Amino acid sequence: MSEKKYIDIEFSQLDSERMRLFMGPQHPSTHGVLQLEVELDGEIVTDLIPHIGYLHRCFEKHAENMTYPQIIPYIDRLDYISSMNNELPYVMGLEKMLDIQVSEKVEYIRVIFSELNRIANHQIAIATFGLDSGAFTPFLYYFRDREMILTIFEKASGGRLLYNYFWVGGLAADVHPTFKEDITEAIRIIRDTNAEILNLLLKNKIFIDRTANVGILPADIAISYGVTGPILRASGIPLDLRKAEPYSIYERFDFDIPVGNGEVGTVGDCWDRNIVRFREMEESCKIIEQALKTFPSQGDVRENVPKRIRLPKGEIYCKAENPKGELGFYIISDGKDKPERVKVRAPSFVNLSALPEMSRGYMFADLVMILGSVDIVLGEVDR
Amino acid sequence: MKDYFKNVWLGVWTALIGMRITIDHLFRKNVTVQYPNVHPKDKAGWMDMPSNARNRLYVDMDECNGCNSCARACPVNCISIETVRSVPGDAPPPLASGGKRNLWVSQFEIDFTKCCFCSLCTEACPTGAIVMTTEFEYSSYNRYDLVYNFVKLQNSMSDEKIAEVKEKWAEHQKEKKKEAVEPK
Amino acid sequence: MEEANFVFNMIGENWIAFAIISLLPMIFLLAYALIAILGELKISAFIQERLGPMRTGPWGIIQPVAEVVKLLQKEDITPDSANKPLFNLAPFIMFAASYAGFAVIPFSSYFVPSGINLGLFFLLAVGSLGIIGLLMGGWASNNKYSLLGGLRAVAQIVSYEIPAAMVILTIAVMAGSLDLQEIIRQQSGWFWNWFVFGGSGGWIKIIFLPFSFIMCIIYIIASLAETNRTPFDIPEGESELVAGYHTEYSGMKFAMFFFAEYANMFIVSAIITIIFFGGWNSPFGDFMGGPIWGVFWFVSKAFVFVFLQIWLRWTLPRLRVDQLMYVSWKVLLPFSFVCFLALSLLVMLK
Amino acid sequence: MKPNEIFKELKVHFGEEITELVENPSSDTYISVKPEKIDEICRFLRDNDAFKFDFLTLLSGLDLKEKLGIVYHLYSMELKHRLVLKTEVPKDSPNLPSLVRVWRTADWHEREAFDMFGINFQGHHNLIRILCPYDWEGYPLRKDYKEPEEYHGNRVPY
Repeated sequence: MSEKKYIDIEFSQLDSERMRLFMGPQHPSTHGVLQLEVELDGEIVTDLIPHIGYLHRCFEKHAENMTYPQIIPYIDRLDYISSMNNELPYVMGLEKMLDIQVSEKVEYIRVIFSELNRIANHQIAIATFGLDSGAFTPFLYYFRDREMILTIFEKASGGRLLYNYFWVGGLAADVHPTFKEDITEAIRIIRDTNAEILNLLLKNKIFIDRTANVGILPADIAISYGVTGPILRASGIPLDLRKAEPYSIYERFDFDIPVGNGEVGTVGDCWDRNIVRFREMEESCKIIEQALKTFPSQGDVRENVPKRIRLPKGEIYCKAENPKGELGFYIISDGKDKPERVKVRAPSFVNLSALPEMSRGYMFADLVMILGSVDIVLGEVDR
Repeated sequence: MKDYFKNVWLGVWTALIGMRITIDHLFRKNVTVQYPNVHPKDKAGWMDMPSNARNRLYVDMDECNGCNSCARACPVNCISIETVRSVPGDAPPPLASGGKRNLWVSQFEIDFTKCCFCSLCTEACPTGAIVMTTEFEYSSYNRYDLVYNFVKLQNSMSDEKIAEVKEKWAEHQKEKKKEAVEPK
Repeated sequence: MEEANFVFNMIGENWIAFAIISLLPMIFLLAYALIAILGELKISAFIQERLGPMRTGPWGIIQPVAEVVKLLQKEDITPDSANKPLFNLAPFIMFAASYAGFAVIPFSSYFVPSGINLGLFFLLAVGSLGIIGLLMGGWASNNKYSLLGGLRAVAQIVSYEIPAAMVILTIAVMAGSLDLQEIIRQQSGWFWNWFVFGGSGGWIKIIFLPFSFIMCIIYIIASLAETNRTPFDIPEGESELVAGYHTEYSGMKFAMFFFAEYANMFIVSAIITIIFFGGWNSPFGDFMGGPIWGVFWFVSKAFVFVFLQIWLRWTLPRLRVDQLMYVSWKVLLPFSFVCFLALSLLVMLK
Repeated sequence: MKPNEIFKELKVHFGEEITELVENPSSDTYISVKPEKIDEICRFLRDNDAFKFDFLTLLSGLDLKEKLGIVYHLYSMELKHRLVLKTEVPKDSPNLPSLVRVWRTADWHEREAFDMFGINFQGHHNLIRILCPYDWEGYPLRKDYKEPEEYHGNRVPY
């Protein structure tokens, strides 16, 4: 265990009454309807109890009464800022069970769009994190860029936020003709902005002071909590399902897994989590560029879409590397056109469960930063 | 001691770097689109609304054959269709595209407060009667105004006509029953 | 020395003159607040590549008026369990404290509401009065967020008084006076006579120029903290404390807090202008000099610093409570001590 | 390591506790175990150098009509292999040992399984509802669950 920096003897010797502060569900920096019951000793967080479920929409119960294609719009709404990524493991799992081989073009579009959505997600994550730290301006720069990505998605799928684009066996529609040029332009602007944000926010001394050595999550505890995604990688463990168990066509592309190495503080602190996200955006750009180079423009994206989906009896756990971590669907089929059970392994849910461990002993203002660095979406936590 | 001065220097220097970036942006072109004045559908450019954008649904009642596929495909059950079967010899007019119709569609309601704009209904439709449009400005003060009955809206069947076909079908049923009970 | 007040010169020393004199800063303050609010909205918007308010009037220039009207119309809510007398009193104390500061601000060589010869001292004393309003508002709201905000505000402002006082002390030593008009007069001539460049004097001041420059930066930083602006806005710290000490305030009482914050911004900018940038002096010797131009120079110099505050706010993130204290006690204070010694040496050498 | 090898190894150590290895071409292979000593089995799987299952990916409850099922998806970060463990408890006494002391992530997963299925994880330090309100009645994901008419005066099916 690493040492907690801000519990000093002076503080613990002052015998003061503890204050119970209810933070949320309506609070500017709980990123949604999350309620945190915080026990404060002065400004030090001594205990923390998250109360979740304010956005519980019974996804798993709904899924039991839906046909397989009808579930996809609901899956979009789990983690509503990276919908493309959400759809990917679900359709891949069903394709595996149905033994459908999707065409090359579909795979390429899926990879490109997942990576674009990963960029969009990380942009929001860093932007809102900046907002939590009091820096308003990077937020709007990132949102300006995210609009471009959303426009590309809208041109392809028709939806701006919730796409229903990846279908079992293919895609809902073919990409628009200017697809390649749009993405090339978007990547150029994304890189420009990233260079600016690095200087404006991530390398700012005040920002480093606020985030370095704060909310440290050591690797062993991170594993024990089942944390995945950028948070786990920030703790120094290079686990990325795209490399560890390559799905789709990820093994064709050359990219690195950024890990936290404690450049300005300790491994696994808030700054590391952000820099990992930041560097992942660059890796995603690299993947997209490679994919665009070999992109097969011929082919029908809907040729393998089955008219009616009826799964064989059985069960499957399908997973993919979401921007927030490992998103898994445990689908059990009893041979009907509706699933027997769909259980979601929501990365935000698991990551949030490590929050009390991360934030105990830090200051109240740090709690906001730690929560921001976990990058939760309550739609996914509560399902 | 060295660290101390380095930190102080970094604090000032990175703040200055940030200030240079923001002052640079102060004189750049703004990206805001003045929405009601500049409509996304009119604005030709990078951020305009594509023609395949999924917004309010539209149903062409001249094309709808009342097959209920869209209602079954809908994940949120926002479409409710009522049909009346036609008696022999009194078939509804054929589809605008030429197909035959056997059902009078007496009610075609879409509840846009529920609609999730997933476009599954348009995929399920065999005749292409239900389509997504780019129309998105249809908010209203009363949520019952968002329940669209396309039969009424397009006046494809008047109330009298609905009553008439319903009566005809009921009579037809009665006759059938009679025939079934007392075969000649 | 002439009586530095044109109102007295015009209509003599009677109560009408006093009333006019005490109202003139108020009129200025109202006009300034509207400009500053619009400036904040527009500058933040342009920095973020937005347009800002565009609907009220051409380019949204009457947006601040609309906001004031909106705040006036809003229901004035007092929480049930708040301590009502204190809760209602707090915004008035806050505003009174910042308005009191205007009493000694010399807008021109011929206009200062109250030409006392302890101007600097008065500003320092009155500037600390606002804390009482903050703490009162935070505590009386009976809200945990407000309480935290109020306590943070007190700790912060009390701490930052000290480096600020050190800077002011240095100026007192350099000018040999606490009278603001006198301090400004000593900086007349070209801009290199300003105290930020070591004050008037021979070439020897080149050695001390860095020290006075650092002093100026120290005061700018400390003044940001005293007005609770980013990066020192932890009493409001909206990401953790919702709105800090004024969480429970609404309507006109909130407007008073808001107004007081903007008034404070002007006061600290005015102090920076007076003690470091030559007050109403023209930067170019006699070019555009004189009492009327003096108002122009004074106000435009002060506005540069108001702009600086707004600019910093939309650039930097917020510090944490302990880091804020660190900056005050371990960075600003030692630096100001060193600079104080160095500049005192300069005075001796001169 | 393949599931069948793990199955063999487990059979050696736990004998009767490990019931069967279910292999199905169209779905994932899983090992069926008895619920009584699930914590010991999991601890063994975590600590044994041949398995090193340090990562509980997913814990899900199931409704199997007569019984309730609990499925554990394990993953080894070092050896990069996965394993599915399945166990069943009767519906009227759904008790089994908690895994909180093996993997801390089991905390919230078990609370969710308790919330949705009413599975009682013995030894869990804080087994309360997590997604539903704390005073909700019934276990919503059971197949025989009936929606309540109202909750605190609000009609439930809107």
